[in-house]
Amino acid sequence: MNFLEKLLALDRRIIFLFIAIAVALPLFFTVKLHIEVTPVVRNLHNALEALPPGSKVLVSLDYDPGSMPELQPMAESFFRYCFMRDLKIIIIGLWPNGPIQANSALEVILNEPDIKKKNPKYGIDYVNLGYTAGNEVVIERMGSDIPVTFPKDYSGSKTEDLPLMKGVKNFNNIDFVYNLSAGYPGTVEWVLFGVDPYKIKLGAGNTAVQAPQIYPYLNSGQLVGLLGGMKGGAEFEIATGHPAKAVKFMFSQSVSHALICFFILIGNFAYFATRKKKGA
Amino acid sequence: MRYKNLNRLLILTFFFFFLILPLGQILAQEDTLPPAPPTEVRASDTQNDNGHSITITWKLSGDDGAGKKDVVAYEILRSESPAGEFVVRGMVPAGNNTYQDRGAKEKEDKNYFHPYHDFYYKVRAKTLNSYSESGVAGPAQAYGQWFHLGKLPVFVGTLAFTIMVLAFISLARKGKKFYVRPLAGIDAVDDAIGRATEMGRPILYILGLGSAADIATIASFTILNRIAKKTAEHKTKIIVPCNDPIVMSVAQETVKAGYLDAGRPDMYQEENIFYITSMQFAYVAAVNGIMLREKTATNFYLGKFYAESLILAETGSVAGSIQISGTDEIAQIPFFVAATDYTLIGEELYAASAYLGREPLLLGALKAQDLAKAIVMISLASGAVAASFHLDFFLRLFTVQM
Amino acid sequence: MRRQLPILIVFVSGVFMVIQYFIPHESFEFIYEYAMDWIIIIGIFAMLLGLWSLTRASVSKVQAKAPGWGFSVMTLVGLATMLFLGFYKGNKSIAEGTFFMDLFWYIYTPIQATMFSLLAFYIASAAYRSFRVRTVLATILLVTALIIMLRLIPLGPISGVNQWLASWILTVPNMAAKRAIWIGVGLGATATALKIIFGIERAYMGKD
Amino acid sequence: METIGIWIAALLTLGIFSFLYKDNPFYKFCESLFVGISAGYWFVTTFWQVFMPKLADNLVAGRLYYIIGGVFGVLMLLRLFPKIGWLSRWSLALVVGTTAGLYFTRYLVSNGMIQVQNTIIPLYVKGNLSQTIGNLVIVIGTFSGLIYFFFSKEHKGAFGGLAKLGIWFLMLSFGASFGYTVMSRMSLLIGRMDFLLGTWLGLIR
Repeated sequence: MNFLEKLLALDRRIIFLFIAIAVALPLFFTVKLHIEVTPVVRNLHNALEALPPGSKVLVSLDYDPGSMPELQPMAESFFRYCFMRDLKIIIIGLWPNGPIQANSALEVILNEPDIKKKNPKYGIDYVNLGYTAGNEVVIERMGSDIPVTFPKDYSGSKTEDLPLMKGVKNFNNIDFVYNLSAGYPGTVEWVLFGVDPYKIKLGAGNTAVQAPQIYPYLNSGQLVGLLGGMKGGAEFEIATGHPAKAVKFMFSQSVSHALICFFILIGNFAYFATRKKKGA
Repeated sequence: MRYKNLNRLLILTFFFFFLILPLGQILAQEDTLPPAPPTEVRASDTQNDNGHSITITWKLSGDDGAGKKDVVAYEILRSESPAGEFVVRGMVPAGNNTYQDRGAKEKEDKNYFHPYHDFYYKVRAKTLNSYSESGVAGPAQAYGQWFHLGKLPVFVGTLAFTIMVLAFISLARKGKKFYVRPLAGIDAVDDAIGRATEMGRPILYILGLGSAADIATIASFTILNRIAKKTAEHKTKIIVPCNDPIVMSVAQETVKAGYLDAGRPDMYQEENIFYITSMQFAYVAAVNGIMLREKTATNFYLGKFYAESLILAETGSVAGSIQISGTDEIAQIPFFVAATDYTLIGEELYAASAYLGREPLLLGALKAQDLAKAIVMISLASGAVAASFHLDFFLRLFTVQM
Repeated sequence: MRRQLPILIVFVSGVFMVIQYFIPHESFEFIYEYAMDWIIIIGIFAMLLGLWSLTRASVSKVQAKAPGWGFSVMTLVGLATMLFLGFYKGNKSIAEGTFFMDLFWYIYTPIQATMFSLLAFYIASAAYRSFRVRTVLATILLVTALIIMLRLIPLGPISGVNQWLASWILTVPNMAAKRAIWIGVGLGATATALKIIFGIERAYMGKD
Repeated sequence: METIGIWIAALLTLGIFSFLYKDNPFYKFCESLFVGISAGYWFVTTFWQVFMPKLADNLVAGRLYYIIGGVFGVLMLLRLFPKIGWLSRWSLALVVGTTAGLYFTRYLVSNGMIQVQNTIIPLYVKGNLSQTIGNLVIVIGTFSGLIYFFFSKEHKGAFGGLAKLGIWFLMLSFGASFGYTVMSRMSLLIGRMDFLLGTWLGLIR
């Protein structure tokens, strides 16, 4: 068996090894990768920039640990942005794990030096109202009464007693809704049961697999903007001027994508070369 | 010096109280003036609903969308008598002229909406710091409908399709022979079973992650039944690890029936059709192990598949198995196409049961599908042409209002 | 009784579900909601069948000292531990911070995430193995996959064109093909559902 | 607890990765533990989160209709006794019949009518060349794709040509989905690598 034939029947473990290296090695470097901010992300950022400080932003985290690599950086960058802009954060989850994901993102963000200087306070600058069962029905009920839908916050205090929740009755008192979604219930439900009946302003971050199904809502204007997968997350970090995890991870993405393309090309090269030989 | 300053202060105070303040108030009064009220308020039962909602419509206030007295929102108020106390039921942003006053259908719910009961409504146009109210509309009653008119196209479609299926099936019963074109994945099934027999190795059949009620899983049961019959004839072992207890129960029945059809009920071994766990990746981890340890010669993946499709297909290819796959889960078809030997794409999975059994009744239903497809294609093509000339007849045929 | 009654139940419940779709009235809504809950309840009872099957298979492997029986012991230990921890303190057993949840976070979640991440390796090896310009179809598959993947790699001046092409492929021809599959699946699934309701497709019922 | 937890998680992660080299006892250990834990977790959570609220709570509240569900559930369990096992078919029939009826309209509407509705688009958009081309491609692609799924006629002649065009469209779509999914799969691996190299070993931050 000559080299080309070996290449053609390459042991997949060699490919596995290269993939592992291509993903792991870039994590050690910080490279200024050129990432262009696409219009859908730009639109989301612009809509957020238009909110005056003190605006109340509802964040619904609808995912579980399975989608953490894609959505956790989006949660972190969004919280960072809100704290820097003095936007008030109200966290909920339509998935049982959502509020837990929020807490671990907050833990990271609240320890960043810039945010520490701002010193955001629980109950005044941000609240976590926890999870309520009921999927899209929860959204519907929030349209009429948020404190009734979420009577207690994550740690068990009464929602009405939280200073931030003073005067927050329903969606009319919410200036923006941001949804991180990995499936059902998620962005589709927020559009159908939140945007359509209550005219809320909605921006979303989705897993890459999920994102194409959400695009129609962007074109129709029901959705302000969308972060699609890790790349969307990275674009948002660039747009807000604070490159973080997603941008860093994008280097791994680029290298591993390039590696796969390279493998496909040499595979085809070997295929052609051996075929020619056989023909001769 | 001090007096001078005092003087200035007095003059300023004078100006403030007697000039600026009144002027400000005059200017501000523009804002506190009430806007023009909404007119032509109507309340009536919401159509096509369960009977716990009333729809209110109105003509927008003259100050909606322009001027200093700009309306920001409309509040909808309800009362049980025209002169009684009106309670706010909801609010919509300016520019909207309808509202559905909805409530729960459960009597014990505190938001219960009483059907067959007179209600009166008012609409209030609100500016930032003032409002004006419309006249009273009503009485209106909420009641449920017995047919959803918006779903009429679906109803017609349901009837038409059911008639087509039944008609073709009765033609098949009468003995009419139907032609169906060959399908590569189906032709491969026999070879794949034969290969396992030659090698003396088992066949692995995966029904996917669907529940026993998923249509794709049910289609897969029928295929499993045919394949089980063939394996019984060939005396080849078939392993069916399941991810749902009900699916496991049904799979046991199905395989048993296949062995019965082949006349070999004695060879049926229930312990080869077993349950592992319902959690996606734990199930996959175990199936991976089975493939490598049992050295299965042929793997079938037919049913509902999610992200695990590629893990299964690649592990199977490491083990050197022949693999035949099929799913209606659109996102997973590409991975099956890339990593398995034959793939039944979408509808082909449903057709497969008819192909394998060659049962006339099932083939009849397949013909009905084709007829429906032809109708869809014709409507699609003519609809697109018509739409180019701004005619929406065909579009309306397919438009469903929820 | 053994064969006819189940077929009748399928027919009645199937026809009811089709009809209720067209009837908004609350009386049908109530029955619909009950029926959906019954289905869920049946599923929960069936879980015991699953646990029984898993336990029986593992125990018989251990008893027979079949190859790898030690691993079946691990399965049984894992199962028993979770069942014990999940019930011994009543409904507080699965609150955040319990040992039950610790096992979920430190054993279940990492294994799950790692199994899922194997896809990164497999997607690469599948691409290498099957994306060859053998046939026209394989070539189309390969070229589009390459175009889409290249959008994540900075290519200088080509990047702009490639971005545009990638998004055009995703939104236009890709959409067209998906619609064809969707419509086909729709017809196939509705026809199968009809065959089930009318008792023509009944392999799933088994035989006596 | 957290440190021990992270170590256990890291070792299990490596155990699963070892399968990529070949099947081995370390993987088998992780696999069998995973199966046991997951089956237990699933049973316990379903019991507390679904069974109690759906059946027990409703019965306690006096909603006796739920007894019917319970009875069908018990019938399902009779499978364990071969002599009366056939009674479980009643429950099965209820499950299959109900969902078949449910899926019938669901597939007809969302897979059939809505998709057709979305595809009935003008073939010519005045003054907008790119949309005209786009619409044309969508209609032709959907149409020829459906030809491919036609079972009654052999793919020959002009019909075969259209079917071939249809399968080209399908392949293009598969290639696109494949390429598109690479990013999210890589994200998953990045997540695990970040855990191993960062959270566990502390090599990157």
